[in-house]
Amino acid sequence: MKDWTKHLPPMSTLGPLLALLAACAFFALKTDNFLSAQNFSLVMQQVMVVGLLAIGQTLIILTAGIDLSCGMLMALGSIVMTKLATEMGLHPLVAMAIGVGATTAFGLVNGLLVTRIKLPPFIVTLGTMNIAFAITQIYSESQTVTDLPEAMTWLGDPVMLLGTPVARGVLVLLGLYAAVWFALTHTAPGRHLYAVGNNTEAARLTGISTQRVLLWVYALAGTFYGIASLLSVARTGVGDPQAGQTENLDSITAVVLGGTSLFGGRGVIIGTLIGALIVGVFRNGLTLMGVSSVYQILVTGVLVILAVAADQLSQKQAR
Amino acid sequence: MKDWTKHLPPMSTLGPLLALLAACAFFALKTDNFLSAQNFSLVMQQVMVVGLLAIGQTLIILTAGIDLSCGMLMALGSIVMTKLATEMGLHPLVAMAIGVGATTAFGLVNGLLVTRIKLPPFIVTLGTMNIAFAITQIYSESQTVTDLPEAMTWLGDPVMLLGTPVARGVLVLLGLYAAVWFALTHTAPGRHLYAVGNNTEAARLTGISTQRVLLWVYALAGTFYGIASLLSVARTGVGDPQAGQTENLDSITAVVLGGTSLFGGRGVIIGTLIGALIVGVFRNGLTLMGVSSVYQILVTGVLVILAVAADQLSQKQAR
Amino acid sequence: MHAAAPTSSNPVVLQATGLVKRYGQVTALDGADFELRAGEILAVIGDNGAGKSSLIKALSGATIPDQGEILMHGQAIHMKSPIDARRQGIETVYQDLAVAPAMTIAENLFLGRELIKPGFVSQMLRVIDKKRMLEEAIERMNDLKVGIRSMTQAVETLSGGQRQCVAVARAAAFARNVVIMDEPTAALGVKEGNMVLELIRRVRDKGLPVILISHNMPHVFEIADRIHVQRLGKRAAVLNPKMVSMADTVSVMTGAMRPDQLPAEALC
Amino acid sequence: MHAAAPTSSNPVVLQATGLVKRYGQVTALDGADFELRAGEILAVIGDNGAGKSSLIKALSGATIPDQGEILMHGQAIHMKSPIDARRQGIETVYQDLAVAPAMTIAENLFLGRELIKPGFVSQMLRVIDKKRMLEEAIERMNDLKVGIRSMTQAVETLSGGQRQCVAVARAAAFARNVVIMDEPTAALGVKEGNMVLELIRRVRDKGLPVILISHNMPHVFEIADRIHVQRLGKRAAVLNPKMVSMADTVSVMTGAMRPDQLPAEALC
Amino acid sequence: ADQPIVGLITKTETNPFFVKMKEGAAEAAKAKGAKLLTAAGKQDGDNAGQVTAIENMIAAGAKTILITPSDAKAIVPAIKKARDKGVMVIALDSPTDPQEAVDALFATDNYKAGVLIGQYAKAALAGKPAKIATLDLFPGHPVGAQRHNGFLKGFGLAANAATSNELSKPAEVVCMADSYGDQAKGQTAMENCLQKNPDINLVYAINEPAAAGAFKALKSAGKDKNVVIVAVDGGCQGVKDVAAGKIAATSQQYPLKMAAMGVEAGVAYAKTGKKVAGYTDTGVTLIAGKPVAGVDSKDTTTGLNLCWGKK
Ligand SMILES: Nc1ncnc2c1ncn2[C@@H]1O[C@H](COP(=O)(O)OP(=O)(O)OP(=O)(O)O)[C@@H](O)[C@H]1O
Ligand SMILES: Nc1ncnc2c1ncn2[C@@H]1O[C@H](COP(=O)(O)OP(=O)(O)OP(=O)(O)O)[C@@H](O)[C@H]1O
Ligand SMILES: [Mg+2]
Ligand SMILES: [Mg+2]
Repeated sequence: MKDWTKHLPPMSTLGPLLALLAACAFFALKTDNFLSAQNFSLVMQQVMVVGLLAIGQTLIILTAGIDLSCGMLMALGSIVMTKLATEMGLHPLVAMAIGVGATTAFGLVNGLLVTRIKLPPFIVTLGTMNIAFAITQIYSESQTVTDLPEAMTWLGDPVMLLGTPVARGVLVLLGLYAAVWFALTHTAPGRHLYAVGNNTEAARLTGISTQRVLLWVYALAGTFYGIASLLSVARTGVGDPQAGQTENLDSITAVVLGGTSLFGGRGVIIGTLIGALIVGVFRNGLTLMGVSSVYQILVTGVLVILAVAADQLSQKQAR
Repeated sequence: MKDWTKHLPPMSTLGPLLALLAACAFFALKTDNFLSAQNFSLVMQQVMVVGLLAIGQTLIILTAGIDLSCGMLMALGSIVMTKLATEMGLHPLVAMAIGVGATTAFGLVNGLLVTRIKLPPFIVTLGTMNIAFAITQIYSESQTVTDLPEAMTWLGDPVMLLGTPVARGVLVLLGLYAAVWFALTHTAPGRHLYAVGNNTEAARLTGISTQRVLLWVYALAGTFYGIASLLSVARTGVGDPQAGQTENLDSITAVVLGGTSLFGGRGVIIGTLIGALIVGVFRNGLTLMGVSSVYQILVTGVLVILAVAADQLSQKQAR
Repeated sequence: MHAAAPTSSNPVVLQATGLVKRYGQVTALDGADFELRAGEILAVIGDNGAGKSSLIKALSGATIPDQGEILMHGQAIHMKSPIDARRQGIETVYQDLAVAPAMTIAENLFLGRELIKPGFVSQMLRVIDKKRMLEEAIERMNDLKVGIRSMTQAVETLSGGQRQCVAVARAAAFARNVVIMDEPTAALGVKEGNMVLELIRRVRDKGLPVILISHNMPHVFEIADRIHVQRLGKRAAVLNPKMVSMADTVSVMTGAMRPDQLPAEALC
Repeated sequence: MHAAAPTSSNPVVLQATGLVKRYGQVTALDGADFELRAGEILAVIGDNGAGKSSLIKALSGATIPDQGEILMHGQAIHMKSPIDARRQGIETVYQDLAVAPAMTIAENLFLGRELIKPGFVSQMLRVIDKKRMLEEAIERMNDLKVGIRSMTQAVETLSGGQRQCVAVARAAAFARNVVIMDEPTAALGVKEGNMVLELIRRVRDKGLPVILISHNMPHVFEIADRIHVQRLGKRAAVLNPKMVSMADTVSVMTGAMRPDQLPAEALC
Repeated sequence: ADQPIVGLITKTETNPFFVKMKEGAAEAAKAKGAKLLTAAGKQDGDNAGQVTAIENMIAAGAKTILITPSDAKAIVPAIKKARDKGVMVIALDSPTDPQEAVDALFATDNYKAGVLIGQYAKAALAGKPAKIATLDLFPGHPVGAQRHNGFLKGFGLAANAATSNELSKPAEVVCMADSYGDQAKGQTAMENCLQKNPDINLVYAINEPAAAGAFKALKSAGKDKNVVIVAVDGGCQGVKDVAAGKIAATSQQYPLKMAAMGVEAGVAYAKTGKKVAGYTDTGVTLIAGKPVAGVDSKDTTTGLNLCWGKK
């Protein structure tokens, strides 16, 4: 009788999902333009960069770490790839690969500092955040890079899906979430990542190379940030040295809203996507309602708390 | 023979202290103006606001929480007290008390949400951060409040101490650090705070009211933010609605640089003061050296990592 | 020393009826009854997962049962948290010890009941008396004859048995009404285990009833006045250790024998 | 069943000489020697804090000793982490169990050695075979006769004894060379404890030597071929359980008797 | 050692406007043999960071400090302390409040910059009823308010005066959103505005990156042809966007010039002890792709020659 419940996602994802649906229902009632496939596609497109950054952030938080450098690495990656493609005249694909390589290298450095010298992730990524920011400014002379080859914005262009235009980058985003979900839940390395975050010492004692897992996670997160650079460049059509400054907090917010614990080892990647969508829906819906910007901030503050509180209270009920 | 070591501060404070001394030595060699009592007093004055915010932040982090709202609460407090004193014509002391009361009330709300509804501190304080920011903007109409009564800047004025002018606020800062250090290490409530952060469930089972401890901690942190408002108003001579935006990260950085664990239960309050000073010394010394501002950010990134790495490696050596 | 009084006539101190505790699909307590009499040592035994820890967690306020009633001296009490249990004078050694790993032995011993320095100011500020706490800690731990080299070590650096001694010493020192011990000797050596049994007897001789959960049958038979057998979340029987054999007890515990197959005098 | 072979003539599998491990002012190991022979069950006993866990942590790569040498089949080995020990085929049950509390029983059993689905793609991606892992987990836990109602429960929701069974089952299932068990029966009930002893015998009968740390003297005397007595961070003696009484053993362990006061045939 | 030391404090590190300002200052300092110290707030609005920078520069021996105040009022007490120590303080780009708090001001009038594009937009719409979206800076920022209100004033709508920090919102403004002067956020804001009101035909953007973001959003929605976008700054990239027809017009300002003038004044003060005083308008020029009747504007070729104040 109770059997069908076991096909539901775990409670920790259900909560954020309900919050998201509640927010959607609210805005659908309050505004005319909210409830359309096209508007939803728009929101997806708006959260695509933060959503991708949040994949890397989730991986790191699941290992009980935190990454303050993600936004700056994204900015660095987009400057590197756009400058190489325009000023150095490299083939766009090569330039893009080098850009992703640069963020991956930075991620690897984060990982090496965390594993080899055993520095707290907060400090390491605070340091690389500053370093990446400075390099970005120096290398770009703080100038936006424009006139990109078309291949670099290809991911930002829409394809028609069931009559709705959807940016290619959104499909990349969804594909990566699916892939990471599979890797985390159905492969051995994914389970090791959870084990390391849940009880590092136990993972070490059972013979998991915790250092190697962490190193991989940070490097891979760097790669995801590089892909976020690709999407950011494709979306805005420029290489923007000012990008990424608010995305650190936004990505962490998406992870935590999605039900992942900052203490590591507990959380579901799909929750992060929902968390990112919650923020995007708030912003979109409040603008559609014509709420002025200060009040938007006020309402967002209240809603964030309400969303998680509703989740919390519903779980208490269920117990 | 080894006995004298037990009078030293614990290793976790020694490391940051060594990093601070190393930074001071470096700048003393590299610049003419660094090594003077007056310059040191200047640095103290510059870190006084962040240093005070970081007291509250330390308390919260010791309980395995985090506070993103501290800077915004400070801004709110300073707007409330300055507006009441100027526009409403309240007696400055009354206005200041109400300002501190406002931040305390907000801290209490944070605490209630964390303890009663059991929301993650990250989410709660993210929400109140936004709410406090919006209220500050609405209440102040985003206008800086000027023409303050003299009593409100009294704390910013210097007194002569051994021939060096030292801002009164610096003395307040040092006094509060000493008081909190005593409370944390020598009183029962202080030890309970550590126990809650170290193992909440164990603390609960031994009969400590973990909820009450947490509630107190958040409310008290709010009070410290209110005192930081006082210092901020006294230092800048105005009520600034844009204040506090960078202070969140700065205060957390000071705490972590000072050797306190983000996982709670482990850390020393004096380390936080040292952590705040490290950041202040970097900024002051690099400016004195004439390093240009982008490169200052680069160097700060590298130095933060080096400081903690040196600490970490020295501890490994000691083992 | 061991007063062989027929405790089954003593007044009931702590009583529970029909306790139920469910976790999702798992039923940890399935209508368990319980009865502790004044001045007795009551052993609680049962297979792993039989619900012993769940039972005493309900009795000590650590969890709130879904159903059932708890009575203290015949009066229903409603404990919302371990603080309520402490107010009732119930002290507990939990199976997973409930220590703060980063804090020292002395601090853990006095956690939640720190010794406060005399003097008005100290009392107001609740300044702790570190010196006296250290001295008393040394004394308590010596009682258990456990060789700990430094009392200011963090508990996380202790060996498994040493850590258990900290938890036992704490409960024994502060109980005013009932002491509950969940497998207090599991990690202890022969010598230290005997010291804990000795300690339990001393507590009982002070007049406090003791609940002892243990898998160590020789210990149980050496010390218990009555034996509560827990099985599948229920109380299966209460046995008299002087009238029943160890083998029969184990049979009842594992379900190989029904309690009514035992002679009537074995039950109590 | 219990092959009473004089194992003292068997070749030495694992050996250690002069192990020293210091933590600040505390010396956990103070020049300890150790010797494990092929096909034997070697019990390690000692007071709380005697350095038993520290000894086996050094043997399993969990800590790196400050001094001393470890030899496997006569060859010096340098283990930097538990991974190295696993490569040598050494499996260990740690006293604090080393489980990931938020993960399920099946996942914990196979942690670090997940079963991978057949097929090239699955092998490349290292896709785990959840179904087979669940089945095997049920089988392993049934071996220990522990009644766990749902195998997809998180380990943190298990009772103390159930959790210990998970750790024991894991080590027993995967050992290829040496099995080390640090107090595997401490939290177990009578039935479950006996099942673990039975399991240890089965492992030995497969030809693998077992190191068993235990405070339970009846267990030790029932099962051990030789007894290593650890005292104050050193090996005090190696005793032959067939030639020495339990009381004498305890005396040696607690320091009440010097080993040379025992008859020569008691030592081995 | 008797090299004159000049300090330059900008609002942030990242805005191309301030980067150009630094470049101008560095060049002038090199030419005049002065030592340049630079510092910036962590982000726009970081007054405390600027106060700290002033103190540190005085400690480093700077006799002249050039500052683009993040907060016109809040910085005043710190500037007063500096001037009391004999330091000459010059505000660049935006004034302090009161303006007399500094020795001199080299700046453009942001309100006026707004008025110019407002006038241009009014003419460009040629009598069509306006449906306006404004992509502003962020809450509480004076420059954001001045440009926004100036734009509305120039357009002929009711608007707050230059001293107000509050954004006016007449009925013609159908959507107001914050862009933080950032291209990606400008794009998101524009997308949401379009969703709210698809008939928007005039976009005011706080600066050119935000305008570029708005253009991208309009283009994706297939509406880039019928919408007029106006912005402020006149940076080289912005003028290129005007030339390319993405932005209709922009008000050009000259950070390089301000900074160079500031450094020169600082060197002169160090050599002669004479301070500069008063307000020097470094000028605003309207750069438009297509000139409209009744509003003075320069073409993009001129704009590119002048951008950031190169000449
Ligand atoms: N928090 C929980 N969530 C889910 N199940 C739980 C929880 N706590 C206990 N259980 C389940 O309740 C049952 C009884 O557990 P309990 O700890 O009371 O057993 P016990 O008799 O103390 O066993 P042991 O002798 O092994 O300590 C077990 O099957 C256990 O899995
Ligand atoms: N990480 C550590 N830091 C400091 N001291 C430690 C640490 N680990 C162990 N010790 C000390 O080393 C000594 C030996 O500990 P060990 O765990 O080896 O004892 P044991 O023989 O296993 O005891 P038990 O029977 O209680 O498990 C103890 O006094 C303990 O306090
Ligand atoms: Mg139990
Ligand atoms: Mg041990």
